[in-house]
Amino acid sequence: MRALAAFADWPHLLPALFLLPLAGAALLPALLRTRPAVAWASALAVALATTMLAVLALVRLLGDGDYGYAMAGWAPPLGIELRYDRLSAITLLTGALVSLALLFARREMTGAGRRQAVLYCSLVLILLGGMNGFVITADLFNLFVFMELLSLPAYALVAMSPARGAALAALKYLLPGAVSSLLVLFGIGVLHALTGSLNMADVAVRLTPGGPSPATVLALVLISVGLLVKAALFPLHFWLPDAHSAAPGPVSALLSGLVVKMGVVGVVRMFDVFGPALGGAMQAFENLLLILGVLAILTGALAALVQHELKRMLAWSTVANIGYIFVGLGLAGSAAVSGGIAHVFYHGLTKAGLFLAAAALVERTGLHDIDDLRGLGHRMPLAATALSAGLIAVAGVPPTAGFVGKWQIALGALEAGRPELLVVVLGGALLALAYGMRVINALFFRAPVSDQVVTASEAPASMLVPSVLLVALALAGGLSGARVIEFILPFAESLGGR
Amino acid sequence: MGAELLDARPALALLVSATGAGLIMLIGYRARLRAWLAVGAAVLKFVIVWSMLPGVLAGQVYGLTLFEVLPGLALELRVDALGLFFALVSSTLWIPATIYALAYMRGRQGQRRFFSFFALCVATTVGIAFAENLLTLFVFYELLTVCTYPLVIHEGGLAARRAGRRYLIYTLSGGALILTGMVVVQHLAGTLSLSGTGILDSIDNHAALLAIFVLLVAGFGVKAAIMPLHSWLPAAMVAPVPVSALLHAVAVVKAGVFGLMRVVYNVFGVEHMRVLGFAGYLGLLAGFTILAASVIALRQHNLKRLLAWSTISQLSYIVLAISLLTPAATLAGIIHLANQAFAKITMFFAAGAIQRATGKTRIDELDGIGRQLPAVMASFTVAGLSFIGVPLLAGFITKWYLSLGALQAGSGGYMVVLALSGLLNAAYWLPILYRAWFKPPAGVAAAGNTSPLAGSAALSPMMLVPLLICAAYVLLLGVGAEAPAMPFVLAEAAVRLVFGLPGPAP
Amino acid sequence: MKRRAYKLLVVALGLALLGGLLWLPPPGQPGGPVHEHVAARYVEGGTEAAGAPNLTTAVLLNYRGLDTFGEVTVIFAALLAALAVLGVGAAARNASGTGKPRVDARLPASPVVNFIIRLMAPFMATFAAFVMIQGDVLPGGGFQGGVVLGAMMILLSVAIGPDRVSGMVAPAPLGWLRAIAPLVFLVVAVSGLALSGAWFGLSDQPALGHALMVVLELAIGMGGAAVITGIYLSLAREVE
Amino acid sequence: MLQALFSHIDYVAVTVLFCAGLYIMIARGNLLKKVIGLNIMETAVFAFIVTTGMIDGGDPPLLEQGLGPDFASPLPHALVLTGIVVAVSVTAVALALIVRVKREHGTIEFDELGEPR
Repeated sequence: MRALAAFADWPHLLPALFLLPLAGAALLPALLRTRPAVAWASALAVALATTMLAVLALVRLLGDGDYGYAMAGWAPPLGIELRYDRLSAITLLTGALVSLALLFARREMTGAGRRQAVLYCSLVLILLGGMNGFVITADLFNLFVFMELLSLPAYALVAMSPARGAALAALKYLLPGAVSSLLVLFGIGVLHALTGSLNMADVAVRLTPGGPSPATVLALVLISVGLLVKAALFPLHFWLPDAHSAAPGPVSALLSGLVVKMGVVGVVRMFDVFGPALGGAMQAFENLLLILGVLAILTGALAALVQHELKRMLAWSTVANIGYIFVGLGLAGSAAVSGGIAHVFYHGLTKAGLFLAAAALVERTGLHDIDDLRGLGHRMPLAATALSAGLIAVAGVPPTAGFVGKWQIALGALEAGRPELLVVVLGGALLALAYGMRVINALFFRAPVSDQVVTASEAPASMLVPSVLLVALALAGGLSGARVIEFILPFAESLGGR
Repeated sequence: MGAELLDARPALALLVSATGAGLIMLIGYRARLRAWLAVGAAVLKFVIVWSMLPGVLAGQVYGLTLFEVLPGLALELRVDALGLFFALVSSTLWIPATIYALAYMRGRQGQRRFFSFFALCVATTVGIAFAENLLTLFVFYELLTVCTYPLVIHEGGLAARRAGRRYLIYTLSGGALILTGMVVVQHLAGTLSLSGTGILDSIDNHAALLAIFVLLVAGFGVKAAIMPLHSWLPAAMVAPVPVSALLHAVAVVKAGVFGLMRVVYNVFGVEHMRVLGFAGYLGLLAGFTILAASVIALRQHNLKRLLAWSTISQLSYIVLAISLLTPAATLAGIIHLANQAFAKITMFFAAGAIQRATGKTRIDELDGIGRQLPAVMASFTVAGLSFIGVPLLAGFITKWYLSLGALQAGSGGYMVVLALSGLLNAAYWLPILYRAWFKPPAGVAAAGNTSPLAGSAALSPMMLVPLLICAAYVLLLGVGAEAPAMPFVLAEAAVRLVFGLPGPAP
Repeated sequence: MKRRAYKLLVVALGLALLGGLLWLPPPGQPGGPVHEHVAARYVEGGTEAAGAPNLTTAVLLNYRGLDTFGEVTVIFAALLAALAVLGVGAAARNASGTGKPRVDARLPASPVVNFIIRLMAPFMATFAAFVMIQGDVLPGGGFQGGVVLGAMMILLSVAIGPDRVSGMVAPAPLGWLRAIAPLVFLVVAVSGLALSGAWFGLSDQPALGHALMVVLELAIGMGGAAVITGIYLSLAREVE
Repeated sequence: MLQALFSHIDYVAVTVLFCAGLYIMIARGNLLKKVIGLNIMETAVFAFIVTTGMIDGGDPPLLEQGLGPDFASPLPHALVLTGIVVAVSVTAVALALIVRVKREHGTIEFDELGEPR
């Protein structure tokens, strides 16, 4: 551990979190254009190395608290500043999930998708670099650049599945995405006009004397609407079901597990920027997030209940879980906020495992419909068990991963004196259990109806290892809930200059 | 009260049957291996649980923290008198149940899955018994639902699936209610621990306390089959007999009632309950359920459905005992956990044996069954009489202390309810016994085998022996209640714990 | 009917937007926060600190080098995305052989158009070079030059056909050419560690810093041109 | 009110342009027109960012010719340059997707696309 800590003290560690994947992405098409297998292997190596860097960054945080880095040596507000705080620990999740998604895609990369392998790996690495950069930057415009850097490959990766509707789903994802990025840029422009600076902390300080002036409120509205489209919070979630179900297996795991969470991280950053200046108006914003979160839970859970396709059901489940996160953030108590942020980590883990397991089933049999997948549990026991365990984890049955966040949010609701929210938070969990059991019932306790199921064979190791590993982490994740919540609490308490 | 001793045995008891279940699922392909694994796990668990009896009787408490799930909330095991009693009952009953199931399921399909979930169920039951806080109890409570679901729909087919769906809807909704109640308790009391006698004493917010009570009682009431939350139980009769035996006597319904005990005794605490006065309504509901279930039982034709309705009424005896909040009633409630378990499992084994030997499942077909299956019917009779409350049998002990408790609580009216229920019990058990013993078997000439033992010869000893053991236990519980090694002594220790009485039982 | 609802919605949003914007300091006035705060300090250090007389280029390459690196990677990602998205269909289509023969997307270029394009091409190339190199003194810069060069290539592909234009550079070096902008930026970023002790740090001595800037400008220009042309060609070849 | 409107005339123009782009994006069914609408909106935002940095009669931020007291702030220009590149990239991917939608669905009218599967 000491050696690790020594290496973690290398002052220039932070930018490497996004420079390494982006360098990998730039080199892959140049070096390995004709050798897809090597390209896949090196992309996986880069992703794993980035995860290791994330571990080192976390070790340094545990050592001496939040720390920053001035790019090009220019101190803020002149230059761009990076800041690694407790929320940035999500870089651990991004590195790990991207590596597992790449591992999952091995068969595709060396099989039918060989021609696209190099492009696929580069785009996935750019996605990873963009996400890592987005999470650790403390500069508003840099946040916009990294947001584009992670959104662009996401649009393309959705369209990389040969399925007929994939391109249209990607376009339905791109157009609202582009408008939302534009709104964020517009908001940043307004903030720049008001304060002359782009560094988040500096902007927050210079905004405060102005108080809740209409211009500041306009900036908040523009930026938050943009970020909420990226986070797919109800009613700005309409693009998600198509995009997440049409995308290839590993990509939908990354989209639901991580990319959607970037919008959440963005909104959390905005709490610190606008918190001190808006004060009272911020309360109204939090209430709005709360109400939208509640509506998201209900629409997501109910829609998931009636879906016929497995991946579309999981996509709607993401809409519901994003609702949980924003209910946590909206309640603004330290318990609720820590629950919301813990749910960002835990849901990312669980939903990625779920989508990978679902992809293993769907891609092996070519069937999308839950009723067609009946009886598959006996033919593909490991993948089906991973999917079932994941469904139980996402529903939040204690002590699985989903439970930690929901419990803290429920407690937060009581602390905020809003017991009626309990019905929504725990009712949503019950609904999640309902649509989960529907799939488990179909997989294990119903006779097969389609012949692809009868002839199906267990998924290859490269698909099984990531899904089983993630679902196991999700089930066990709940057991480490205390440490994760204690890790997040200081960040939750200091949010929004409370 | 002995110091809290850190001991691995509670977790070991849990692990034994969990690993047993795992092994059966992985390598339990051959029947012989499966049998050895199942019975081995059962006996091993029995030994571990019983090894803790002397310690607990001496006031020792065994505890073990597994995982810190949330700040201030951990998956924790703690063996106290009440917990050990429930674990004792289920682990003792699990051995005959396993042996009986091995014989009953011979030749049926899906045995590997059946026996692994069968073992898992009792592992979770012991988990519920040893839970130190409401969260651990809830975790195992939900796991129990997930494990029993495949058993309930084991037969496959539409009826099984519909019963399974209804079972899930009821139990999972119950679970959601409990979870809600738990959050409110954590919010108000700051802890969910069940080690003390009441963690809500310092709370005076009446509305919240009522909400907690209603939520937790309704949540646990689903599995305790209190009306109107009972209708999943008769529907679950579609499951194979060993599962019904497991469901009714050992695991599921007992988990519900045990949960109620934990709520009333450890979450609220007896004094606080008396002050709040909610328990009275629970008593009324229990009384109503006792009578209504018995009346419905009168009109049942299928033997297993009759047993189901009888269970619903018997469970409410325990709920009534809980609601009276007096030492004698509590003792009656705890001891009835065992009495009802042994009597009901005997009856289920008998019903299974009759169905297996003669294919009969309806009551009006049981003419002269006594002569055909004398041993089976003898034990059925013992159990029946015990339910009616004939002295020297287990049922009588419960009724005795329950009436004593009712008097102590000053609500003598329940004496009437008990008497009425005794009559009703007689009304639906005696005709069966009369029909079995005193009526000539229908078409005996056609059957041709008039020798008394012919019928029971068709039954393998592996079904008969557990049947007789349980019937003997019903007798033993009735006669030798005061004997040292009997569960009665443990029940008294539990009562002393609940009421904080230092001396021997009342 | 739907159109009218949209009109109302857009007008309402516009008024709300304007309502907020009016509270901003009036544009064009010297005293605003935009001018006093950060902008003023760019000038303090003079050319030494900025490394380039053209302050915009100084901001782009020196003060906020990371943004420009991000931007260059985004346009590179766009090229990869276009190839990936179109590649998926093409692979299937070529493999199945059902695709119609590759129709040359060139407009039926009349001789007049061809002549004008051929005439302008060298001038456009020279102007692009000028903009790239003079980027740090006069208004201009790497990317602007790159775009002009890209435009020239696109016009050329109209005149002489996309296949001949894409044939100009062999596939192997093309991979490097397209990625030259992010790669050179990374090299400068790493060298920044050695020269000035921070990622993307252009060195403390003005001369070396200035040289690095020119290298960056050229790399961005060439890379930008290659990427723009690449995107156009991938689209042009696909349209039946 | 009118005086404020007049002094912020640049922002009024930006808002009008932005709303025009937004309307085209929402109302028009043709995917290409939607992308064009998107580009108009982007232009409006870039115009806005640049005007915030301008000073009437100020010098361009070039140190070579010596700088007067009032000069345009270089920061917005740098931001807009990056913004334009980002806008180009998104438009490129959008066009590539439209080509593929045309190939797979035969049409790029949003209403006729209906359910893709």
